[in-house]
Amino acid sequence: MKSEDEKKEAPRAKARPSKRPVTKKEEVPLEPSPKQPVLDQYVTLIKGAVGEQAVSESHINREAGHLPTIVIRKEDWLATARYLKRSDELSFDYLQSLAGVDYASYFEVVYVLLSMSTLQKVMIKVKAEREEASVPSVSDVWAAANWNEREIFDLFGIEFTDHPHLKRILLPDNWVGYPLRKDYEPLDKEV
Amino acid sequence: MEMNLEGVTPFEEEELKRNVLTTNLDQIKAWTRSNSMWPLSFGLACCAIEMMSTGGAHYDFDRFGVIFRASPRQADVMIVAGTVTKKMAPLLRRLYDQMPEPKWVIAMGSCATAGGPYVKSYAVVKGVDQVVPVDVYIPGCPPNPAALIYGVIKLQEKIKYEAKHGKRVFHT
Amino acid sequence: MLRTEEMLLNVGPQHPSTHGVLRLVVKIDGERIVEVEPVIGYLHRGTEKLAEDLNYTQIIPYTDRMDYLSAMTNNYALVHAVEKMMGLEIPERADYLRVIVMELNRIASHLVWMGTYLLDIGAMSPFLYAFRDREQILSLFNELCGARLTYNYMRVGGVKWDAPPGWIEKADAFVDYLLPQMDEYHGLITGNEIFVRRTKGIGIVSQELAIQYALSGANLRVSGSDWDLRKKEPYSLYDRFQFDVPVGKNGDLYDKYLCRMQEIVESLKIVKQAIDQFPEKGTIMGKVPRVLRVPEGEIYTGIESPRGELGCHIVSKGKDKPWRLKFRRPSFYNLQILPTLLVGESISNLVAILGGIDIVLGEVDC
Amino acid sequence: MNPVLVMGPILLLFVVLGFVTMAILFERKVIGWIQMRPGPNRVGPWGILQTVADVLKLLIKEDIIPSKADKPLFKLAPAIAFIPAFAVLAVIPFTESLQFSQFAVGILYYLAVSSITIIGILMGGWASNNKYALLGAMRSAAQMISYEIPLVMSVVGIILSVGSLNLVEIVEAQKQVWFIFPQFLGFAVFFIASLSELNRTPFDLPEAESELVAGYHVEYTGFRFAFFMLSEYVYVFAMASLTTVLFLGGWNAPFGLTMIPGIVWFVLKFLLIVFSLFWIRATMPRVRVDQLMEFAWKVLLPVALFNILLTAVLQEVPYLDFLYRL
Repeated sequence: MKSEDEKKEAPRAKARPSKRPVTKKEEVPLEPSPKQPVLDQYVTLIKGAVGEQAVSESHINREAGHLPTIVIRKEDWLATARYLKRSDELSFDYLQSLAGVDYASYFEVVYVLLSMSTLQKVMIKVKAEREEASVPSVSDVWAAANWNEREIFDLFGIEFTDHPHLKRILLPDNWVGYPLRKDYEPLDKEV
Repeated sequence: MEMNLEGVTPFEEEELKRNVLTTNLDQIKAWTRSNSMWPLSFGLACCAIEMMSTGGAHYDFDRFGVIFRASPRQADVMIVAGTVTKKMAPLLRRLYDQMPEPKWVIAMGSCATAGGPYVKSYAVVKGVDQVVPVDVYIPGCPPNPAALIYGVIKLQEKIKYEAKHGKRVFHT
Repeated sequence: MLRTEEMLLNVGPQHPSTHGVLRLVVKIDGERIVEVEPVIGYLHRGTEKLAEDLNYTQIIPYTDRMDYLSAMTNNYALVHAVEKMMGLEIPERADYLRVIVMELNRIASHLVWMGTYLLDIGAMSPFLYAFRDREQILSLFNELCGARLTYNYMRVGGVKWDAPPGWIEKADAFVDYLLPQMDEYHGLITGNEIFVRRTKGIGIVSQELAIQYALSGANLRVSGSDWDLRKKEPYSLYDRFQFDVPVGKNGDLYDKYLCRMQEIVESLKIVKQAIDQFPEKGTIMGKVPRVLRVPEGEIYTGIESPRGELGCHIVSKGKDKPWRLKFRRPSFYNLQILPTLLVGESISNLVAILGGIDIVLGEVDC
Repeated sequence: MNPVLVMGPILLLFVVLGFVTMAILFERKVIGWIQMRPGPNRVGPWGILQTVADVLKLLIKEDIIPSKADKPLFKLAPAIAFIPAFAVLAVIPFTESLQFSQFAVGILYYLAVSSITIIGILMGGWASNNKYALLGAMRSAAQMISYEIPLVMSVVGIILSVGSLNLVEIVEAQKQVWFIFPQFLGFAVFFIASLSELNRTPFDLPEAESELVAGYHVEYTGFRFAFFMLSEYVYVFAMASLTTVLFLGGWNAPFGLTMIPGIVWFVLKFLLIVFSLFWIRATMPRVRVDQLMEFAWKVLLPVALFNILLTAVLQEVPYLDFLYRL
């Protein structure tokens, strides 16, 4: 288990822009974060419940107070979501935040889940490709996700499959284009 | 009420002199209209909160005979307080059309005047005068309640000025 | 049986008691509501798109205009997220000023809620009394940062203006004035028989439903769970003050009213303690580089705004402009539960329940 | 036709119109005073001309009739709402000499004519083809009908003790003791029911600003709206004067101070009732529709019936009968 995380740790460090090689050296003896065992426990539980291939990546987000972050594959995100909510030792029943991010080459939907009983937090990311992006909707798992998914669809154009009422929520219905995309061209440039 | 005095024959001149009373009648009409301005409570954003505190005890709009009416049918002036978005513009136009005729519009705050801080935004109409003819612009983001009262008094003066001189104050 | 048809009523964007431009498409049968579909977005100004090409100091005025009833907590949400990402240290005096100013803003926001809520239920006078007390808070803010509503007061690493001499004493005098004033409000409203009959046992939210819809703030605490971010995830100096979190038992509108009035008293306690521990000297701005280069990474932090948990989700690529800035807006979440609450209610209850959720449309549409 | 018969009503019309302008201003001043703000004081000296400006502005406003509205009904509704409000004043005795008709069935006439206004409001609400107006009209119809009955029942106690429906005799009977003391239950029910007849807070459901935007007169502009407002305040005049006549002893001076003329006493009591109407409007919240109905049928009506029973029983009791057999 340890080596696998080291391998994961390394590629993430390399992804950092190389123009600051100087800082990279002292950063290597990074002491493992206190939440590392918690992250490992989540990863093993999810893999056990849903399937080996569900978790594609997991790391500790140090700036956000050592928040364990897990990237889940799009195909079995719905099953993972149900498991996260219904399993008793995890029981993430409070969807704290749901955000869409456009990384220019791919979309990412970020869920921050909180468990009211164990007061544990986890950040789940689901990647979706750029053209006709689609992510399974979790509005029947957490009712709070309903409007948020509609907002992400409205501003990013990410389709949420079998969402009960997927329609534009903030922009007028006859609006063309998805404003929060990086390549969005407004019709009236500062008219 | 446009009265161009050049093409008036001497006979009509006499006529005009005799009905001096009508001009005072205009002034009486202007006096009534300016002293009982019933705004349509059309609060959109932060300026609406300042409009509410103008109606509050400290600044008290009621001194000027201003009662907030909820229905456009009974309103004389529409105070557009806040950012007018593209989704809201057609509704604003419909409300303006529902108001009975001697009606005025006060664009309160820099958002209503010309888009304000959201001038670069994709969803905002840059200035309410693209939708309805505006009589008084009140700068500020949000304008102080005293500024709103000053704007209403300016509108009152405008109504009286238009009645006294027959010429319309600049109005596209 | 007499064939009755349902009527589609538009509680339109321009309506005295929708607290802004919210449109409810209501299907009613006589006076009973069959189904409600809220239509929002009439105030969507695209703040998140604008934020992507502004640096962090320039975004702060936009956060004021999101939840214009408590602009200080909005400023703090953004500034707190950036400071946590950069691991900055805030000088003591600045942090105390921030807590005092945020709690005063919470009181002002609850006073506005109470005033407009009573106006929806039909009583005209409490609105005027609430705005009279709020004017005093606004004049305090006017003296501190020059604005009544949109303060633009906090900066990354500290605050912009130091408290002018005598300001702390004035804030102290205001706290001593408002505490006994709350009894007058209770005398005016709480005992009123008609108000109690209009609000007790209406719009009940069970704890399970509240968590399911991720409500936050008074809406969640009314149904029994004591989730208050100032206690559960203490930020700034909140772990130094003793205050308790009012929790409601049966989640109806009357409990929401009592909870928010008690929250005003709790905030007064916090301001009192903060003023007593206020450091005399001290800088108000930490060591912050000229150009704020936030290190690459992602963060989500939530703070307790008067309406609930106000979160700020920043994705940064190491430049001084955020790659993506998303606000978790409590009113957006709280409004989501309205259709389920309103089924079977009457029009008068629609107005009362909508007022009870305490939404601000600038925050819902962001 | 002797001139008094003709000039009297016209003079009364001007007195009532004068009262209405002053009442609207008085109400805004009283509510302003309760809410710690000055109220209109900019228009005339101390704001006296404020209502004149309001009414005049409404008269010269554009008169919009919605295209899909039912035009004849739309035009007729304000008239039908206003006429009974003014016709009702014929029967109110202001002093011994100053009265217009010696109706034998004064109270019955008053209550019968005053319920015609409901038809006007219903027509107004229905004709303006607006959902809010329809809701407001339905509510006001239900409210006024269900409060008519306690209103009538509460007055039966007085009729029992006086033995006649004539308002002048009722006032004469209150020489020693006013009816407010022996008939206090009747007074309470009457006052609450009159509040609801006038559509005033806490029963102002038909034109509840916060719920129905402006109730049944949503679509009315200009002088038609002025008519509705006028009829509302003329009713305040009529209801307050009826309460004075029935329960506060019309022009009878309290404790025998008869050197001050009767009309002064009448006006003082009348203003006391008007002030309390405005005072209640500034402080009370609004009742919900079903609570309103329930309150009328389950509380006011039984209390009124009990009051009648009480009056009938106490008339027989030897010591108390001087109170109840006037």
